[in-house]
Amino acid sequence: MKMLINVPETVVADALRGMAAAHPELTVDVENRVIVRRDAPVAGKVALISGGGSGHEPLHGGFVGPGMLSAACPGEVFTSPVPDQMARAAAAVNSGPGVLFIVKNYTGDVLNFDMAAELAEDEGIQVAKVLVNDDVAVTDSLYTAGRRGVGGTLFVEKIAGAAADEGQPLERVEAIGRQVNENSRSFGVALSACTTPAKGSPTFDLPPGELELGIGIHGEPGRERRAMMTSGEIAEFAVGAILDDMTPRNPVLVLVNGMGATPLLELYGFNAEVQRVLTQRGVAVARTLVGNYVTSLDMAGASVTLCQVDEELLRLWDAPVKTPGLRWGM
Amino acid sequence: MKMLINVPETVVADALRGMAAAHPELTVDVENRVIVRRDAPVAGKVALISGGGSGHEPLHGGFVGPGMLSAACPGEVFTSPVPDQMARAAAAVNSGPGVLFIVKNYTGDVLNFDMAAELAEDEGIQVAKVLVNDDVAVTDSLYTAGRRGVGGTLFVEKIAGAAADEGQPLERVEAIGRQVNENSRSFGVALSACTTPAKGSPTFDLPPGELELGIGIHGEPGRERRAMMTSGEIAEFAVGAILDDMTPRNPVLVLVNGMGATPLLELYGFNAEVQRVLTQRGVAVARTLVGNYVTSLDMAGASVTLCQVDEELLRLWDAPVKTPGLRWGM
Amino acid sequence: MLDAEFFRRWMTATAASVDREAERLTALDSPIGDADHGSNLQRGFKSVIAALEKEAPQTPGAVLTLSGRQLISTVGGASGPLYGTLLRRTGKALGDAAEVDEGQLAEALRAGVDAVMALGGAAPGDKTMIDALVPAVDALDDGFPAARSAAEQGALATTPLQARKGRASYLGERSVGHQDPGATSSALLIAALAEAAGE
Amino acid sequence: MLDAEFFRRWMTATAASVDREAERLTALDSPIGDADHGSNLQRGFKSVIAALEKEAPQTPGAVLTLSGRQLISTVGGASGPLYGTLLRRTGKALGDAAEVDEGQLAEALRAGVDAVMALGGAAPGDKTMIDALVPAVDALDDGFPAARSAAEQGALATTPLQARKGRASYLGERSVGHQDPGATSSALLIAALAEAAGE
Ligand SMILES: Nc1ncnc2c1ncn2[C@@H]1O[C@H](COP(=O)(O)OP(=O)(O)O)[C@@H](O)[C@H]1O
Ligand SMILES: Nc1ncnc2c1ncn2[C@@H]1O[C@H](COP(=O)(O)OP(=O)(O)O)[C@@H](O)[C@H]1O
Ligand SMILES: [Mg+2]
Ligand SMILES: [Mg+2]
Ligand SMILES: [Mg+2]
Ligand SMILES: [Mg+2]
Repeated sequence: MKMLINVPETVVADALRGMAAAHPELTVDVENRVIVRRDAPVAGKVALISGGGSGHEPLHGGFVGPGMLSAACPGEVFTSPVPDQMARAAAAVNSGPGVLFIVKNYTGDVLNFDMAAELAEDEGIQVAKVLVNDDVAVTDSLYTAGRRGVGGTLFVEKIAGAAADEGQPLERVEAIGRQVNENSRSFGVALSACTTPAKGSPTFDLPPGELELGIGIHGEPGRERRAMMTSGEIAEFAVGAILDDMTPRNPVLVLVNGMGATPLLELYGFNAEVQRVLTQRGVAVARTLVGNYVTSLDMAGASVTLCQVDEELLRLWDAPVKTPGLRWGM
Repeated sequence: MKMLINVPETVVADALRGMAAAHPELTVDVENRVIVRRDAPVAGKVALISGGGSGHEPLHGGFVGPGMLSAACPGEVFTSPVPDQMARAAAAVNSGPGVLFIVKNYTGDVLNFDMAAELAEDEGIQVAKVLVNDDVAVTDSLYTAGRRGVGGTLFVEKIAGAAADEGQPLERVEAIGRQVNENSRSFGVALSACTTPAKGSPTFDLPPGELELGIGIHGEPGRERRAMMTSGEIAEFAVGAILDDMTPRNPVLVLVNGMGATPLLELYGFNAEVQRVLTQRGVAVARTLVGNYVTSLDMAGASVTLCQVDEELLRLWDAPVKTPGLRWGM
Repeated sequence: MLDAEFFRRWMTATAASVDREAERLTALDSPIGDADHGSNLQRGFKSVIAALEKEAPQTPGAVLTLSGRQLISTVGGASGPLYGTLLRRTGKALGDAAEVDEGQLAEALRAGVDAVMALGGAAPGDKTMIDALVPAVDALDDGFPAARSAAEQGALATTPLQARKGRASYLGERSVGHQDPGATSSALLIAALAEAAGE
Repeated sequence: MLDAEFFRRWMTATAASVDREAERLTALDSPIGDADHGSNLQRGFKSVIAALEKEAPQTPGAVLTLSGRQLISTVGGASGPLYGTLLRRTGKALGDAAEVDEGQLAEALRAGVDAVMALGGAAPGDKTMIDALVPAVDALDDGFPAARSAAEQGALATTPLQARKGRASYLGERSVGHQDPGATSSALLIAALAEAAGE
């Protein structure tokens, strides 16, 4: 597989240099792999830190800025960052009221963020954590590492970020983040595997005419392989899987998310089908976001995330945000 | 090739339905294929209309909104829209001071927009036109249809849109649009072909280990095929081709644009190399935009566009814009 | 003499052969274009047939002007305005006579082809539909079958040319060695004329 | 007796075999993981070697705690904290003695493996590195070569298992039939121990 890179070893550092050049409103520490909003620490406000393997852009670095994350820590491609990164980020953004770690539920992310929390607490920084585990494709049982964190991460980062921006205290921002996670469910499909720079070939073989149902965001295969389906059938399957797991009483935020290589034209068409199914199932839609937000390198495919919102969560969703990847109201 | 679609015939209509659902701030006429900002016509202001084949999203529909386009007319995939669409759009957005057509230089686009201008003028609407032809990969001679319009379109739409938003008259908005086009140059490369829904297989064969230099945005092959190059070498080639054709005296806006399937991680890394080459060549950079803006379905690759800006153009670039695809300052 | 029914048969035969050859036209448009020519014309002629059924125009001129307007309103791309103009101008040149003879058709078609050259700026040898249309019109004096072979020859003869108009011109020398999709569909249009005449 | 030099050789031998086997480890991590295990460990052990050269720790315990800290700070993923904890806890258990015997090493390694199980929550049979490490520690009383074969057997025996921890668990039954990458790298680590002992 061809890639627009120099050598696999420098992919993350190169991207950070390019990000620094494009976004003077961010401080990008290329050496230590920490992206911080330029005006950090912001006095009196809880700071949000997230991170994870690279390859999911704009998540997380593209969500750093007023109204969302204070800092992001990118690991190697699909590899959780190391504790030193989050500890350094915490020192850079903490202004006193503490920091909230937003952690996608993967063994590596959990272990590294937990170690970072210990390091930060040693420095006297108050740390709280929200674990995101919204992927209904994974059975949450004793026999798995639990549900993965995928598209719901965007909702948690945006809504908790708005709460922090309002000056709410750490326990409250944490509680809101947890509530958003509990209210969120995702399901993803792949029409192609992706190719990591280190491996240089697709992470799995998917024959023409088949698709993977229930994929994550790390190029791992899904739960099931089936004969290719139409956009409408996929929408029924994905929304169906989510609604089997959650019965929204409130309106939902809808994220129709591209995995990276599926054109926006197709994503919008897929959204039409998702909305049709939601209407048929009697689910009211408050807001819809369509685009490539939580990606898996050059994987073709899409995921659907629904997040039930009451009035407060909707107000926080609508609140101003100013990041490279998500921007409105300012 | 697998696609996230129902049937090829309804791809554009499906996408428009999905766009309507996601963007209540737009009026989407699915039947007649016209996307209009909800508050049109805006009293006293020149209205901007663009359009072209679908498959380049977010261009043009994603650039409809305050500070940019008043309306967009999407054709079938890679097929210029029909005159009826632009005539209908003109009637919907004209508030008196006239409309500006922003037309990418392709035979089909030019012919259809020209016919639309006749129809609109028959209805008493004043029409001016800016032709975008920024692609330095095409020799502009008697022996070609002239240079293609590619990435520079975004600069023309944004900057002319800001001038219209300020209430400048039609001749002035047109002149600014032309100036932006004259100041813009682009060069694109493909690492893979794209697949149109109608054809269902890649538009050209590109063996592993080779890339196409000087591609457009319709899945057409480039001017030249070469052995695969590094991101740094590609940046040197692309920026070199642009600077062979233009010697910027003023700082430039830089657009590092993905063709659709190249991950943001790679685009940012490519941007780092583009910035390096610009620095080496003594070109000052005013602003940089990195992302998938003027795409070619699921093609892997990227293009570079430079646009020289004086103080007025830079002020207009920085002016507020509120569209699905580009948003700042409001 | 050729009546409205003849021209309707011409359009129907064109629509049918465009349907049959759509994949091939799109495939030809792939190496030197953007892979849409077949589906463009399929969409256009489908709507021509629907409009002819609905509006039932009663003269040769009316059949062709309606067909041309329909192509302009539904095809898009380069070929929509060009083929639309071809039929519309040919139709206008036929006036409102209830029947026309072959000489009048040849003259009207020449006016149509001239209008396409004026609109698109292409001359013979530029590797476009003109390379099939001009020889066809020239041969029409010798009857429909002669026009059909001339158009087919013209289309085949585009292969070694370097394109100077349309998308294929972006490729420069790389456009050499491929048959032009528009010239190929023009040959289908002329062949349908012979078919409508039962020849 | 095993001195600091022995432990340095262990780390050097591990780094070399991880380098040699990196592609294979990444390939194993592809069908049931995210295709990074080889490059993760390569990066980690490269930095371990650099740190050992730079800081030149003088006791077995110091060699391993430094190596563990280094893995934690450079690997990331699941394997970084887990292997980092393994070496760090083993090193801590060795205290600051200048030399240790094989029995002390076996005991310390067991403490390290216990810490990995506590941190990651995996038990034998969950299809993780634990499936190579636990049998290796159990066999260490019979010497390094016995530990090496036990680790290799353990790694091979992960193939028919269904994963219950880590990324592979997301696949449910589809994780069956693939050898676990972490168990495979653990077998390399134990083989390097035998190599350092010249056995
Ligand atoms: N300027 C022109 N004059 C005459 N014919 C042209 C011109 N430009 C393009 N064509 C014809 O149009 C054909 C392409 O049509 P089509 O694929 O439907 O449109 P597009 O090129 O916009 O995708 C070409 O093969 C050529 O024959
Ligand atoms: N909870 C756990 N306990 C022990 N080992 C684990 C656990 N989770 C994962 N592993 C091991 O880690 C290996 C994967 O390491 P690596 O690929 O480097 O990290 P990641 O899974 O984060 O990409 C697995 O093959 C498995 O042996
Ligand atoms: Mg990983
Ligand atoms: Mg076209
Ligand atoms: Mg075409
Ligand atoms: Mg892995």
